[in-house]
Amino acid sequence: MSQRVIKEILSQEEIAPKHFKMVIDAPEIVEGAKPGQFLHLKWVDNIGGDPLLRRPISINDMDKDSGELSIIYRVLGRGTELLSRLSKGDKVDIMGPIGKGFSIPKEARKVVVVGGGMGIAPLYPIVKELLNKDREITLFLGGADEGQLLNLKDYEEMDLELKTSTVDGSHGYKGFVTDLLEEALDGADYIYTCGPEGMMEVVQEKAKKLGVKGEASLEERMGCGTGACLSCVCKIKVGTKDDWEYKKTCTQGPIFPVEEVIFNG
Amino acid sequence: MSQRVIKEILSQEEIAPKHFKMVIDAPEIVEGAKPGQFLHLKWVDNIGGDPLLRRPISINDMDKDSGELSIIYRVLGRGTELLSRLSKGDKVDIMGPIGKGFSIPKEARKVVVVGGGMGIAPLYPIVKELLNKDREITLFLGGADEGQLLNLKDYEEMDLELKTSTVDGSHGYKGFVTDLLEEALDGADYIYTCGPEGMMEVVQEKAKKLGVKGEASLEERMGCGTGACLSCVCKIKVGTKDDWEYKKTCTQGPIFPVEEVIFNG
Amino acid sequence: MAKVNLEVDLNGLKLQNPVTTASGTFGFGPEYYQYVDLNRLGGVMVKGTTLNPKQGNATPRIAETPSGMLNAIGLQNPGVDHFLKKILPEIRDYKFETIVNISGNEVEDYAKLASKLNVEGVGALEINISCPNVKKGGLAFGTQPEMAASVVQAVRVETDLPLITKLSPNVADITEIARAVEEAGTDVISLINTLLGMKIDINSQKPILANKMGGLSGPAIKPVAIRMVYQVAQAVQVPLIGMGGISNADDAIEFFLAGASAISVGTANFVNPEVTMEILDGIEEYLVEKGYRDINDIIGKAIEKKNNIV
Amino acid sequence: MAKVNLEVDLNGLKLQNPVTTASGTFGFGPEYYQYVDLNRLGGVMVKGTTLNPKQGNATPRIAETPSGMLNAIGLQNPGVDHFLKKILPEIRDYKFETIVNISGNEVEDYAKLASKLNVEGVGALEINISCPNVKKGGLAFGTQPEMAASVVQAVRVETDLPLITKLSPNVADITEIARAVEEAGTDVISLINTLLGMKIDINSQKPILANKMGGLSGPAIKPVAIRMVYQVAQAVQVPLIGMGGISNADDAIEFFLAGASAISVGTANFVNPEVTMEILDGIEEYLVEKGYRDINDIIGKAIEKKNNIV
Ligand SMILES: Cc1cc2nc3c(=O)[nH]c(=O)nc-3n(C[C@H](O)[C@H](O)[C@H](O)COP(=O)(O)OP(=O)(O)OC[C@H]3O[C@@H](n4cnc5c(N)ncnc54)[C@H](O)[C@@H]3O)c2cc1C
Ligand SMILES: Cc1cc2nc3c(=O)[nH]c(=O)nc-3n(C[C@H](O)[C@H](O)[C@H](O)COP(=O)(O)OP(=O)(O)OC[C@H]3O[C@@H](n4cnc5c(N)ncnc54)[C@H](O)[C@@H]3O)c2cc1C
Ligand SMILES: Cc1cc2nc3c(=O)[nH]c(=O)nc-3n(C[C@H](O)[C@H](O)[C@H](O)COP(=O)(O)O)c2cc1C
Ligand SMILES: Cc1cc2nc3c(=O)[nH]c(=O)nc-3n(C[C@H](O)[C@H](O)[C@H](O)COP(=O)(O)O)c2cc1C
Ligand code: FES
Ligand code: FES
Repeated sequence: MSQRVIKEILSQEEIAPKHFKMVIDAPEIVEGAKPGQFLHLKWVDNIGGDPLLRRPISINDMDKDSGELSIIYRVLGRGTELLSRLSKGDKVDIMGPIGKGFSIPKEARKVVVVGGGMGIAPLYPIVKELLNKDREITLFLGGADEGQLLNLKDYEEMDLELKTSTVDGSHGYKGFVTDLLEEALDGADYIYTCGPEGMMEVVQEKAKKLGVKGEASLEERMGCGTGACLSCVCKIKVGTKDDWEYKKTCTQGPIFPVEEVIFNG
Repeated sequence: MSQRVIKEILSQEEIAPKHFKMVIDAPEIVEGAKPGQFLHLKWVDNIGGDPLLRRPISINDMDKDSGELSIIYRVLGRGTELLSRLSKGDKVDIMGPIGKGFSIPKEARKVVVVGGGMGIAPLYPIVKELLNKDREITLFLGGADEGQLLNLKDYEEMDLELKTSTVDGSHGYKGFVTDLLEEALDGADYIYTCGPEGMMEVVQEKAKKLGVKGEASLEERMGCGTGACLSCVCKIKVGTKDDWEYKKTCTQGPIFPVEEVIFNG
Repeated sequence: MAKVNLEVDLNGLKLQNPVTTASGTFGFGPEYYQYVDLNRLGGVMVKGTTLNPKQGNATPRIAETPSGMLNAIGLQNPGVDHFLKKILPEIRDYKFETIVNISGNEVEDYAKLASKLNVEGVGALEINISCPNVKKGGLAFGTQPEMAASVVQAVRVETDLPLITKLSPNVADITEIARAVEEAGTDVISLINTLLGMKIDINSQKPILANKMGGLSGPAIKPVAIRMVYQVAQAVQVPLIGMGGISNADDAIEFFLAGASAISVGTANFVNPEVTMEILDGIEEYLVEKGYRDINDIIGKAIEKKNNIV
Repeated sequence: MAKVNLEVDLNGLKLQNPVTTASGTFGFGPEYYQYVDLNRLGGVMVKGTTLNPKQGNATPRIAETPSGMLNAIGLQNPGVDHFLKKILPEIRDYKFETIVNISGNEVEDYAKLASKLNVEGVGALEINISCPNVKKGGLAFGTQPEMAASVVQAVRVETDLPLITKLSPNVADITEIARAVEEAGTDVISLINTLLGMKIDINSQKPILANKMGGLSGPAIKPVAIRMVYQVAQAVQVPLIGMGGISNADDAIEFFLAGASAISVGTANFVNPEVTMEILDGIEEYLVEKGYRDINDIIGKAIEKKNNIV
């Protein structure tokens, strides 16, 4: 059940150049939230103003006990630039949690998780949940440089196989995260992925080749975040053959079966 | 000479309900500023945004040595509401100083100063200057209540005759500031006034009756603040008879000969 | 707070209050059940409905602009039959009036839609002659008085439901179209639809929307909408539903004063999903504060009566 | 930074760079000398000039709207004779082109203005057929192709100066007017003037502007302006000067990509008096960053060539 609440920022920190982590006190949101869901945010100062629309940002972490949640975002345009100027005590207007979230099928014993760039942000909650449920995880993180490997320190302390890659070689393999994938996929039951479309397309292709099913988290420009405006649609295969239909990334997603997504549609 | 500078707020304080005093570090502005001039302000966060336009606010005080200036304003609409949320360290975008400012004619030995409501704000610098020049001052301050008698504490320590009035009777005479005026005007050489149009119209009438000339500070909605857009015009008498022309409140004002203003034009 | 009357009667279309939601911005209503007490709404204009299901345009379908947004959804909708079978049963028991926004490429499409929608549970039809995104017909209907009138006439003969005709702002003289559709038998006029606009990405050097152009909505267009409501209110006798950039109760009141008997909230639902409830409360507060007992007392108040003009 | 060419040739009107200031928002130029190096501007469209001095409308003349403003100045100006005698001598030596924006109530007014302004120091005339504030004529000229053409023809016979015709956005099809004024002999088209709008004070329950309606300008209207430039660029051969909501270099570049060969900055001068200089620098930076050597290389880049469309 989604709701709208106005909540206080507990802290905001620049964790890498142009990358910010914000912690918000929002027990009502945390209570019903699932890994893979996102928030639709507005900073209170801009109500009715400019920029006009909300911004969708994934939940990066949440603590059911304390009621705190955190997001990680990159400053891209005017909206995120203004968000980055806020600090402890300022308020944000939250709609959430939104979307279907990831699922964890029983048969997914050996899983591969692939995150690229900002796409790493929404994966942290599902990785935690998979560990809770004792699944065997190989986690691939890719980014331009070490700073972009979000939650790296946290992952290093977890019981999982971690493979990193950076374009500039500052951490792990020098190159693209997808270069490393094939070996790990062989024998895996399930895959979770989030990142640039180009990356996810390669993931999809490789997973298909090895018959591994899984889930992908998509991004589209959003208006309402309620399923009303039809601005956020993505092409999802239906039936056999090449049939597809538009599905809403906000309420029918943002998580879709990876094998059913038509990228660059 | 006006200029545009982006400057830091040194302090902001709510001095009465909805009334704020802000101190800004702006030596370049202070250097050439004269009593009666104003600033055309924009808060840096809203550049190109909403609200769009600048806000004209008078200089309430300035210190040539420290380069600090202060403004006093009342929260009226969205612009001043947002301004009131800023604090020490935040920045404001200033155009200024703008306008012609008050003059002090030699023959103005015994002067009357009449301020009502927010119109008290721009009078403080000219009162200080008049005292510097050893003029004899009777100062009338009127407001809804004591809180609206801006700079009251400062004035009480000055060598001038102070008469206050409040609508609720919380300080001084209970009623309108103009009720007290006639006696003081008798024998005065010059008058300075700023306040609601209705008040200034009465001041004008009484001054005319007693043949006292003087200056009034006007307010009009402003666009450019440079004399380019012609939005801020007010009706000023020319020649004899009932002829008038539109003059620009920003660059040809905001100070005009009180006897030449056509109020509610 | 039952101190003031909020009920409005739009030439036979009775609304429990004048707050409705604009077509295309509120789905069919239930999309907002988590944020809004749907039973408190005066009416819901459902998403533009066509004879056959429509896939709509490619993405990106929206772009943000200063105090506004562009959309080119392209009328994605499941078609009228699906609406009647699956959706109407789900929403007909809510207390809001269900107003079906209909779109077609030809005059006969509108007539067929009207005849199919002549069923219980539908409170009124809103004829969309103004959607700027459909290449064939859509724009032309709304910008030419004769064509607009012919659509209204064709619908009129098919149904006894209250008819609302929704006008496009992309015209030189909106009163001309308004008079034409009034004469053709519309019961109510709603305005404005979106202004045609465009945004270009200076990095890719291409239009942002896949459809290139789209409809501009949101606070940015409010001054144009107010002006048009004010003009049309003086040109026709039928009541108006005003919309365009309404984001809070003050905006809504501006429309009433300009001459609208009811209002629709569109883009603002995206910004604040609870906004319709806040607007409803705010209208009531304004009336109480100003000493009015009836919303109808402020409709058109900003219009100077002819005999007052010197 | 002389790495890139910024000079543009608008059908004979040469500007040292494509950044000009919009009529009515920059006075005659010197009003901004404290904030702007006037010699760096490509052109200044001076305040709308009429045959006789005009007092303009009563106040309030402006109102603020979301990301925009309304104005109803009513063409206050000292008249063409005063302009020629007192103002032109003061500005003719600046390096910007002085472009005189002319307005009239009748066709002959425009002709007379053109003949009087046929003097050295005037770089071009901008025919304002679109000011929405003059009750008689102003709007009608700009919304009807034949009337627009007749004004241009009348001016054309009086002068050899480059002629710019400024279009109103308050029309259903702007390309129709554009083609009409092109045929009538205009050398350049500038667009857009303001959108007609209105704002009501909900406390006084009256329109804020003394004139009731006014022209909407500022960032709010940019999407409409971009769309119209994009449409007109594909409809006519003459070069365009684009304007409407330009507030920074990115906005200006959007207009070039949409098909404008030069741009005018209006309302943004009020927000940031130094904005024209920042825009000039920003355009240069963009060109350098993207590897262009000439502003002319990006004009119309967002327009898909016909033969590329499937
Ligand atoms: C479900 C979902 C989850 C997301 N989670 C995160 C996250 O955890 N961290 C993070 O940094 N980013 C995330 N994003 C992307 C984030 O929404 C955009 O980076 C952000 O909206 C950019 O806003 P801006 O004002 O800075 O950019 P601008 O370019 O100024 O935005 C203009 C408009 O485009 C939209 N837009 C721009 N880029 C994107 C994008 N990539 N996806 C969707 N809309 C976009 C904006 O929402 C806005 O409406 C997510 C997007 C979606 C759809
Ligand atoms: C020369 C001059 C000096 C001023 N000095 C002071 C001062 O020292 N302290 C102070 O509190 N106020 C002063 N004012 C008034 C102040 O400018 C307005 O109160 C302020 O602009 C209101 O902005 P807002 O966004 O809160 O109100 P809104 O009503 O939201 O403003 C909407 C628009 O109307 C304009 N506006 C609204 N009220 C006024 C007004 N009274 N005068 C001019 N424009 C107005 C705004 O500038 C804005 O463009 C002065 C005005 C002028 C012209
Ligand atoms: C995403 C979106 C979709 C819309 N779809 C429709 C539609 O299907 N039919 C219609 O008549 N108007 C449609 N509109 C126009 C709105 O109903 C409304 O007239 C317009 O947006 C102005 O109101 P606003 O500024 O409050 O949004 C749509 C608007 C938006 C933003
Ligand atoms: C205060 C003001 C006065 C204007 N006066 C004129 C005028 O005299 N003649 C004219 O052709 N346009 C006039 N305009 C329109 C502008 O030149 C310009 O076309 C319009 O404002 C859109 O640009 P902008 O959004 O950058 O302001 C005026 C605009 C404003 C805001
Ligand atoms: S954002 Fe509106 S339907 Fe998804
Ligand atoms: S504010 Fe523009 S002329 Fe005074």
